[in-house]
Amino acid sequence: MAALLDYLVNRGPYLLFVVLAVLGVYLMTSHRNYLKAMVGLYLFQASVILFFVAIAFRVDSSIPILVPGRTITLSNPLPHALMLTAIVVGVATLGVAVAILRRIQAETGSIEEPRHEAGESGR
Amino acid sequence: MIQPFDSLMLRTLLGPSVAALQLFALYVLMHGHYSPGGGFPAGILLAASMILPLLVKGRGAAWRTLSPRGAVTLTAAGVLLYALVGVASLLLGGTMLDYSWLPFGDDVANRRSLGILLIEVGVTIGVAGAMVSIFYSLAGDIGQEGGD
Amino acid sequence: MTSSSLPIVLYAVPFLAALLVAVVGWYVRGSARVIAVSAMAMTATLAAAVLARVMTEGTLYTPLGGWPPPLGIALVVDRLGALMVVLVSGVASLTVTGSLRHVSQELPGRETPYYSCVLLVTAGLIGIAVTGDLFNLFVHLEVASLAAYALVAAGGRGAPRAAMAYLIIGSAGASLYLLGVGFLYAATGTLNMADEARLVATADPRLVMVGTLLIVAGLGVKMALFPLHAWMPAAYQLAPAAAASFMAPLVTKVSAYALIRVLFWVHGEALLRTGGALEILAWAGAAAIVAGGALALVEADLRRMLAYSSIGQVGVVMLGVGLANTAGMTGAVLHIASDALVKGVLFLAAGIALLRFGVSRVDDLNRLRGRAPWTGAAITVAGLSLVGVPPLAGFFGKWYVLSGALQEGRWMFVAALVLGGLASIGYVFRILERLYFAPAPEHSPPGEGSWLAVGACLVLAAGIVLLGVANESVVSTLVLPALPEVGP
Amino acid sequence: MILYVIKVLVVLLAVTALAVVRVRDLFALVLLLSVFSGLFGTLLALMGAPDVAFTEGVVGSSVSTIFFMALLWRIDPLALTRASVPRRLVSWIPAVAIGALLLYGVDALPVFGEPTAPPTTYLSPEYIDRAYGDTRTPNVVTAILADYRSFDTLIEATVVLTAALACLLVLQRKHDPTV
Repeated sequence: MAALLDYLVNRGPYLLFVVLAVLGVYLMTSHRNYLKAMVGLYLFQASVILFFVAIAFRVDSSIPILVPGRTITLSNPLPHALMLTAIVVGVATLGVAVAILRRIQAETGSIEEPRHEAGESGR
Repeated sequence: MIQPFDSLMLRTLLGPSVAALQLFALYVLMHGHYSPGGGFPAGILLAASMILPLLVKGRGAAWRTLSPRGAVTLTAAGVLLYALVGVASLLLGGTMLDYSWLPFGDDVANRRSLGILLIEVGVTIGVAGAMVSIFYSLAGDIGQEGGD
Repeated sequence: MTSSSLPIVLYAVPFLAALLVAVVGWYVRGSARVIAVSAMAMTATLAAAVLARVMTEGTLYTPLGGWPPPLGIALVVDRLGALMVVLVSGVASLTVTGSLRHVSQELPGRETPYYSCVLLVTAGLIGIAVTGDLFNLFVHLEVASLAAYALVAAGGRGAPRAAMAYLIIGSAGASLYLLGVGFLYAATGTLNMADEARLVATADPRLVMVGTLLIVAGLGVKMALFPLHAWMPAAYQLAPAAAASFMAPLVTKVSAYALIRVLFWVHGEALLRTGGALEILAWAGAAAIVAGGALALVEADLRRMLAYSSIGQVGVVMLGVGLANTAGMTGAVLHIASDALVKGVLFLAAGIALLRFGVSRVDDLNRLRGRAPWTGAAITVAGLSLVGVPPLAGFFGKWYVLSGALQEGRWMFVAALVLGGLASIGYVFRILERLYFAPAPEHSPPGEGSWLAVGACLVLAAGIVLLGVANESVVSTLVLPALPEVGP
Repeated sequence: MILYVIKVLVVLLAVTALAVVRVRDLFALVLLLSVFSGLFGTLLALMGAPDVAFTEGVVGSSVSTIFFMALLWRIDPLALTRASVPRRLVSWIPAVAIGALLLYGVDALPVFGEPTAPPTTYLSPEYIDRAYGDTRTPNVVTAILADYRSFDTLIEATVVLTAALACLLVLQRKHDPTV
């Protein structure tokens, strides 16, 4: 029991990553409301960001900005740069989703999936 | 559709707030070399300074300054600036996006530093335009704009 | 390996054209379509030049930003990549040219964002084919996908919902891919594909395996591999006809190619066998062949039926990849090409049927009977290729995959291929029956669709015939040297 | 010390995420998301990623909150139809499958903060050593983002352009015949 607790505490951020990914995927698939599904996507993307930043972290280091005259190890900057890109991509996805949701809203007055599978009747 | 909320206080404070936001955006952009920041947050701040007039003065006034099409054109122009920096270094003899071939003085590292600033400016403009056009699409019916 | 800036020029043409359209398209009437078509033609020419260079000089290599990889990003075009860019740019330029009239009919006043998005999808797909960096592949994938979501959502009633489902599932797929790249990065510390291939043998096998499975799942979503295909039928049914005829042949195929590239170039076959990823792919492919065929058989809507058919054909490709022997891989590559051509013809023809004759259901195709002989001929060629009638291209793709399955003695896979073939006979003959044997109604409009659309259909159909007839020399000169090293 | 704060934040974030899943009022959902994003940004900053934290803060607690709120303007935030029970149960299958795969992978990772993992030993020191000499940019993340991997960033800016184009492509005019 103590060993398990120790394991959980020592891998905290990694486990949070798994929890966020599971909840994100569940929200995306289980809800008929598109807003809720988008929130699920946000949680999933947050889990990816957390994963990359967590593998870049070193206990003995500082933020990756060089300061003249200070010789301390820095945490790995590459995943940070990748995640900046990923966050922006996420925002752009949200932007497209918002434009599409506005039109769904204008057409149907709600932002939920229809009761029956769309498209059987065609255009 | 967003209705303008008319108030003396808002109208008076609009100008200074916009100026402060843009100044802060400029700071975040320029200081990206030294501290957290850079093109993307600066673009968001710049977009905020463009969205504020929409909220205070209403859609008509904001669209006269920057139409929905203008916002998309602005985005494309920002990305084009970035791409052209890359193409320029290709044409000047290097590979794509190799800033050391840009004609900015003798020191290679300084050339790269200026190249970074230039592309960050492109990102800022691009992100600002995109955020404004997404906000426009939320705030009103942009489909009603005139012909092509 | 030869260092060359040709690959980046190839990428830059559609990319810069997309930006140019977004800047000037609003202000100069008609400029969007002129820029788009000429950029497409230029891209196709450059792609042919890249293929020629790669054939004579071997793999082309472009470090970007002046930094040698793994520090920076490099484009790497090998033979298979060169084949892929030729396919993408060729099919894209034909379908875009062919659907010019459809766009002005379906999306009046929205041509500028439409063509800009089309060029961005093209640039993204080419980027996927030429990049040598795992994270860069993700960014290209997202450009292509985001523009694709927007193109689908531009359709009529119902399309925004289809696009929203596509967006949520597609973004989840992209995030899964990115997570897979994260695990590979955690195992090796690099993102460059060649570097990764070098380091992966000594890395922690469990991290590599989890990363691989996540990448398979992510790209599986993007290529609509059964059972991850839920986004696709509605998206291609409800998208504007022009957008569907441009996207349907290419988007799923390029994702399939990306998976081949990551699996075989980065991981190497030996590693894959132990991870079980290939076995999963083969079974998913076999299931996709049967399920796609069965769903297409009972579908009433023409474009939805074609989308289900695509799910089956992607299954054939993935079955070939999963077998991982020379015959299977040859079949997979050939089938990517042949199905891109076939779906190009069929979706363009579906666009003509919809916009010229008002036909969206298979049962109404008799309105075309006697009125559109050339469109009908193109549909016939593509349909017969889908069934697998020799000497058309579709026959050889399936034949190679089938012989790959026979070599391994995998009778379940052989049975799946046979069942899929029977289903395709069923649904293709449903189309042909309406087209040639059902009585035509009195009042349908006379005459063909726009000559551009019909011409593009016929050129693509000629491509199907040519690829089939010349298949032996295509395989020996282009495909076999391009294959990664696999078993016998 | 910093590890303790990280552990507390991890627990808080997990609780907030659970609340996000459970909540049925959409306004409350968006506000909770804003809270989540603020906590998440703090966690990222503590894990040595101020750049990511800054951007996440700007995006999560302002941009996406504003977008979601603007969407909620026009609809009833309480009109959330619940999916059927079978569908909710089935939805756990992919979630749990992915979770199991990730747990299996996470178990193979070195302990959190371990300085000998390949990502920390292979490329990272090289970037840190040469960034200032190469680019005169002390912020190594900016140097990587805008120079070493600037092609990524170019495409990233294009992704943003795609979002802007989508706004004009998706929303059609009132008199459009295809409506």
